Amino acid sequence: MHTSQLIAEVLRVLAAGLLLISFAMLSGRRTQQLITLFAWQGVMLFLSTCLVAYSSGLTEMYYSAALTLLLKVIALPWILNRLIKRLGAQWDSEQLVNVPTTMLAGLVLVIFAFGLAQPISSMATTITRHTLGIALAVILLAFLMMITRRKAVTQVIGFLAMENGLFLAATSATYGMPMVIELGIALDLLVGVFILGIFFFQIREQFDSLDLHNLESLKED
Amino acid sequence: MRAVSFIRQFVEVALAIAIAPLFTGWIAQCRAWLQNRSAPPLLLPYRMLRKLFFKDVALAADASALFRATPYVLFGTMVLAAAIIPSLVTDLPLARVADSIALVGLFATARVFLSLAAMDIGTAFGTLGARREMMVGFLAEPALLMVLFNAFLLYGSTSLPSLVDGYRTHPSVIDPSVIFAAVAFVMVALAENARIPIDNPSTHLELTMIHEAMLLEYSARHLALVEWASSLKLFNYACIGFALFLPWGIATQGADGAGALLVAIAALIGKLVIAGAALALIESLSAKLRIFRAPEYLAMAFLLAVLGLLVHFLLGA
Amino acid sequence: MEILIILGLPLLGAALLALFGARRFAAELNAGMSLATLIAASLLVVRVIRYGPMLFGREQFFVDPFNVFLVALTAFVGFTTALFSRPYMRIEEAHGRLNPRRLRLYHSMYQLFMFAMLLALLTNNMGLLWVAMEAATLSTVLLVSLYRTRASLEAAWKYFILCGVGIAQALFGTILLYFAAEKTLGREGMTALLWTHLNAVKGQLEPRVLGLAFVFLLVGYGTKVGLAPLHNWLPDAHAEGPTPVSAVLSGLLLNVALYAVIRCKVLVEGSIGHLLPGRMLMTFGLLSAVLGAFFIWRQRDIKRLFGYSSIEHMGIITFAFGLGGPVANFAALLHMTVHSLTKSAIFFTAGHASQTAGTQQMDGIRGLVGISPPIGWGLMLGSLAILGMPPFGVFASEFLILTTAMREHPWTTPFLLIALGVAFAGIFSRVQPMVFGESDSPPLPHSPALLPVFVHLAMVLTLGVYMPAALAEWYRAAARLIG
Amino acid sequence: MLLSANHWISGLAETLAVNDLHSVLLLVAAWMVLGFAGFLRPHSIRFVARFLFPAGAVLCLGVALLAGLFLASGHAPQLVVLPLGLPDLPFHIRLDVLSAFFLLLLGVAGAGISTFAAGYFRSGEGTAPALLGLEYHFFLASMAMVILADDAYLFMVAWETMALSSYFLVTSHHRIPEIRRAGFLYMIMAHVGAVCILLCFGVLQGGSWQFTFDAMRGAHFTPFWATTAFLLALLGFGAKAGLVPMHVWLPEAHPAAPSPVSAMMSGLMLKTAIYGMLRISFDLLSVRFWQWGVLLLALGLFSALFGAIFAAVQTDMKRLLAYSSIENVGLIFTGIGLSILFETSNMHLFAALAMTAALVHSLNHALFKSLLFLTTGSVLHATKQRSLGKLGGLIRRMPWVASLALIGTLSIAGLPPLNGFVSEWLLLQSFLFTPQLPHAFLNMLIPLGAAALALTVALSAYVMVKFYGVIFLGQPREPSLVNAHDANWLERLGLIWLAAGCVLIGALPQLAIMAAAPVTGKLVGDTVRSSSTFWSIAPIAQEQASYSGLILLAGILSVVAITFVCVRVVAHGRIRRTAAWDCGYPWQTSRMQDTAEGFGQPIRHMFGTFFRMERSLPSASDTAPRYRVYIEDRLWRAIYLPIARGVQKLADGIGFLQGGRLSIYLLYSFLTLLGLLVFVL
Repeated sequence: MHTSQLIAEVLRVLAAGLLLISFAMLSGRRTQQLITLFAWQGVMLFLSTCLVAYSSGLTEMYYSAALTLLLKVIALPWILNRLIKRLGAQWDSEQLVNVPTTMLAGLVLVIFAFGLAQPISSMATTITRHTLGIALAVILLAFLMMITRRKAVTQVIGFLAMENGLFLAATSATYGMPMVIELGIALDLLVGVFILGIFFFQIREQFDSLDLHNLESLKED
Repeated sequence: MRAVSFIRQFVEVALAIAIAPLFTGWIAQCRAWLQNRSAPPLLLPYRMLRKLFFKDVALAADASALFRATPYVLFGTMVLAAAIIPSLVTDLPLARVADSIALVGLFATARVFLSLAAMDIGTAFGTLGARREMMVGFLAEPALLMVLFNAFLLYGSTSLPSLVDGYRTHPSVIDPSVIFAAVAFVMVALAENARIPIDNPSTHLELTMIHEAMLLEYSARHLALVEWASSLKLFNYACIGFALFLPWGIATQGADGAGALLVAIAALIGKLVIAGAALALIESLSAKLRIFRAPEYLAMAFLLAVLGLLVHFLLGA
Repeated sequence: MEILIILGLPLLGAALLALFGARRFAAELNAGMSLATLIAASLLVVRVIRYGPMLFGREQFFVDPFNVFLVALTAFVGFTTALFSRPYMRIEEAHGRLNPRRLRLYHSMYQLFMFAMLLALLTNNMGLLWVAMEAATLSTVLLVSLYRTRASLEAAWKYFILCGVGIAQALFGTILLYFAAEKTLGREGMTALLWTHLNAVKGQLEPRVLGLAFVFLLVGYGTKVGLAPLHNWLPDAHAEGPTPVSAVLSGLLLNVALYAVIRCKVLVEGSIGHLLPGRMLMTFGLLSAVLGAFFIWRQRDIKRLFGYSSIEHMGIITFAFGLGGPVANFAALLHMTVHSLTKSAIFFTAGHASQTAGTQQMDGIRGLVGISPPIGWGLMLGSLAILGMPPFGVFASEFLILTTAMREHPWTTPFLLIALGVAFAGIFSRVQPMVFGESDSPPLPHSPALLPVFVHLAMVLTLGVYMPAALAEWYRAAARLIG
Repeated sequence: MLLSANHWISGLAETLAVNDLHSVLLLVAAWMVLGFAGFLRPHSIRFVARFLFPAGAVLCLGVALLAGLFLASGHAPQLVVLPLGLPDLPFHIRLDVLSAFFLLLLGVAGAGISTFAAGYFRSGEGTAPALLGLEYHFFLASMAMVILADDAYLFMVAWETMALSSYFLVTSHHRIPEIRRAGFLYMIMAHVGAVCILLCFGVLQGGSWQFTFDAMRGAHFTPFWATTAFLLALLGFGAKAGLVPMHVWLPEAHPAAPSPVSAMMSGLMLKTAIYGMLRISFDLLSVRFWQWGVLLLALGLFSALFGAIFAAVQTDMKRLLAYSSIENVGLIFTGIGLSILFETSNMHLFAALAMTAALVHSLNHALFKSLLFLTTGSVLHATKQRSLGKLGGLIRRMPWVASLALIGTLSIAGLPPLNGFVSEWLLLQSFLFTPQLPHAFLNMLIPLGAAALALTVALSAYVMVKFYGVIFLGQPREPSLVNAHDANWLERLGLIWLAAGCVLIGALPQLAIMAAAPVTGKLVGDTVRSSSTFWSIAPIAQEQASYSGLILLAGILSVVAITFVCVRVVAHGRIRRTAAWDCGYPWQTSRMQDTAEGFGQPIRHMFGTFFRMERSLPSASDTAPRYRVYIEDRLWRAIYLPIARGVQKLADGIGFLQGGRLSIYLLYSFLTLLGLLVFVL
């Protein structure tokens, strides 16, 4: 009733914030800044998950909220920060392919995502249904970001942002996946980041830079 | 098949063998007259053969068996051909053995053997002649086949006796295609028998000759047989021409008795006399072609024959 | 019970090898664990033959005709590859391209990879399937970059990013699936993600959502299948990783990914009808086959060459599944089997060939029959088999696929004809000079033990002229299952 | 008399042939066993060649005997189903008259070839003896299985096994790059052709899993699909038979192989393609259209002329024979085309005549082409020379081979009274009846066809005179030729067997016609009347056309004998051996003889449009003047190079798709995703 409507409003605001942050990442220049934005996305996710848990009264949602807090707000940003400090990569900015066009593309994507999600979310029973479109938009934006970035680290951040979008979808559309799956996903994510860490160092020692244009030797010529 | 028909068969073959050189002699005489030279005696070819038969053979050192066998094969094929062609009678037992296509095949066999023999010694002129002979052959043979095909379309058979019978029984209409066929046939006959304008039987200018070039290494009885065979060949062609285009006088099926045979012989001789004169005339009037022009000449003959076929379809039944 | 053993053994192996992977006996241990897994798998197979399909562990795991033969195949190829890798990796170590630490990593990751794939095959839970696929990716990433050369790092990086992104799409698809399913199945006990349950109610699932889900799942798992144009990681990873890894990637991972796609296809078809998913698969298949063939034409590196040939064949299989119907599905399953057997065998011989020649560049490999007849003939026969020359089994499946295509979608046959012809020309023109002709290097004193190669080829040959009734029965049942 | 003989044979067949098919299968299996037996002593040429190959020859004889008896006995088709193959599609094997005829062909020619091969293979040549034996006998067995197969799968398996084994045989001297190239070209064409045949079966199948030929016979097709199937079959089998323009591999592969293998490929393997064509267009397809006949006729005649012309300008003896194979295949296809024409306009007797011509010519070609290829093998071993420019005069060094080659030469040149003439005679006869076709337009055209046929036949005589004359006659063009040795006894035996076949069919063509009669009866529903007398044939009617090889032969021989005797009686036999006269020209050398190029000159002159020619003429100031001419097939540049270039271009073109940039790859995935989403939206 009243409270639920309020919660729905807040959730929508949070989702909008998430989307906003994705745009910010899309236009963000410095790695450090991107990591911070990623952490903020985590925060948004954490809050929205809590709200969903409260409104739906599902206890396991609290767990996944906690998981989010641990993983996406604290652990991953911390790891990434340590990484880029160790690699001395925190300040290297990169030239995006022409920010305005990227933004325009992002805008189109958002509209597309909403159009796609509209019929589906209309049939959802949860109070959070309208966020599905936003989740899809976040995913696509993250994808776009990965395409436009040239640094290994930033690509990884885009990858993680995509995970965020997925998580939002999971919570918003369907009050979260079963716990086992959540855990599995989280584990995979963690391992993935560790492997990435290993990679960064290997790449670093081989190419002494994280620029991806070093990684363009394997091709059909 | 009765004994009498075998007798006639024998008579025909014997006659062919006998008068073939005479025909050659006659042509030579006509040519001499037309070119107002003093003519050689009519029986010169016989004397020639006799002389050759009693000479010693001078055989190239490494001539192979093929070389020595060839004259006999030539003579054999030509005699057999003479046995198949209805020059006097159509009721020939041997005519069932080979129809006109097989006849063309027989001529081809003779040609191939002669060419191989010419290549056997490995002299420059021999191989040259062999090549030219085969070249003339592979253009003349299809033309001849087309002529026969034409005749088949008219009378529905490839065996010459039935052709003659068919012609005699049919009301003798002149199908327009026959004219084309006849011209083509004459051209082929000239080419195949080494006459002007393709070849000159009486030349020995090596670079231009075809037939003679192949015989260079032959001597004595071998040469005699080859010469005899070639005059038989000429005779055979003449008889094919008669059977196809002017079969009057030939004793047909059922027309038995010595009378018909005598008539046939008389008719044959008459036709030969005329044909010989005509041939001599043609040879005297036309000049020999360069060897490179020969394909065009033969292609012309070939086209005429095919044209005859088409004409038959366009105008004829 | 078998399930626990089958899944436990590789896990145990991974743990043990993580400890002892650097010892002398590590390779034997690796092979031993694989053998044990194979035995367990065959026990399971026997049991399935006897009692038919079954569910385990609170329905989280299940065995049906579709996955049981893939389990057997995976265990078998895993074992033979372990056998092959024993001498091969020794030689690599002797050549100084690897050190014991890397070997430890290799061995434990190998077992982990086997575990992930068996899990993906055996689980009944679409979410778990996703987790397993991701795990398979993560475990192979480090294997691809085992040599730590620039090229191998680059390949591994691309592999990781592309497949990671892809798999993320797959996750979104899974979520959508769950989203659609929970309305009919409810949230209790995770039944909403169990394939068997979904399969039971697929008729009632929301078509729109499933259509959307299928797109994401197809793009996600399709990336791992190597469907063009999502295939770009595949040739690099195959060329730069160690040969045993290339063998299992081509022989097993692609199959498992395709298996995931097909599982999803079954559900989606049930909800939105045959047309849409079938057409999508056919289009992807044709595109991959043709593109793969033309890429084959331009290769110089032997392992890259056969990597592209894997793309081509995966395309053909996908196309066949897209055709649908008993014959085409049968052919596709058969093709999956023979392709993984043949392709792994080829990679074994290719590995030895490039080891003896000291290069992976095909211009550097000449006259193998002269150098070592087993390698030469192995490569020649393997290539002929993969090119669809009878009496090898690949021909059997291509025969069925082509004839069915001609009957049902004649317009596709020109593309198939082009793909097969170009691929044939491309591969054969490369293999012939490698096998035949003069070689400047002297004959090997003793040729390497190529038992796995010839065992594989013998099996493929047998499948071409005679198929055991039980196997045929599985194929048929699986084909029915897929519809 | 003939009929009584026929009765006697059929009676024998009744008693002997309980079930021919089982025995045939046993023999085929025995071939495979022989193939593997070689590995008992892998490196002993004496064991493999001198023991296994003759055994294989005996098996060939057995196959021929059984097939012949089956044809004579007029049994109903026999069927066997082996528990092999695909689960729902076990191997179906069927022996009917068509298969029997081609088995007969296979056995008869195969026996000769295997006997020759036993003497031919030397140690230390090409692949190891055991491997050679394996490939050789599998080649034989697979050809037999192609002929016996009764379902699409077994057919394709046997077909490709045939291609594979022959490929390995062709490349047995794989260290020579040209041979590898030839093998590659052969393999490509074979594979593409096979895929076409496969697709043809895909059209023909009676339903899902209905791949047995019986199911196909039952199925019905719209004209469009029937024509599609026919065209696919034509592509596939034409590629194997070397029909222009799918012929390019043939003149490369046949010469590259060891001579017995060339003989098998030209003599036998091409015939399996003919068999396939007949099987599909007359047996499996229930409907035919006259346009097919016209197509086959046109292609066949063109191939025949093309082959003859190219054979005439070759300077390599085996390439020459390969092109002549193209010519003969063209003639056979001409016969099939005519037969379809007649059959579709309900003139079954003439259809039977045309098909008889095609079948008999297949048999003849198997005999004389194998014979000639084998003789080239002996020449090759004796002289190590394949180029006509380096041979000559061998009739004095190798009389056996020369005299047997002469028989082959005369037969292939289509000269009476040998067998080549018979089939060409039949073909011409069937051409003679085309005017009775109901299509006025065709009536105009087909005489041109007949003309082309006549030209081809005559041209083949030219070719063969060149072949025989340059190799065996004249003076040796290389000093090394003087110590050329004749074939050994096994080789002679094989050659004699084949030559005897040529003479026999030439003298008694009705034997071959009798063998073909049941086939035509089954395929076009009528049979050629073999005439009342046993010594002559009159396929349509006595007064229309008749031919008797026997009497012709006897006649020629007797007249020759009589003449000889007369000449000896009348004259004398004195002979004086001297130097060749040659118009008294003194210094003759062997270089003055006409060369192979010289023989090609008139053809190059007349048919210049067919070739791409590159000539290097000596200039007046050349110290070592030399005349070179290089002939190339226009079709190669017109069709095949463009295809190859196109594929290359495309392959180069798509390279950019994989430029190595990860972002681009991601973009691909992204766009794919969006595209599909739009698609489902």
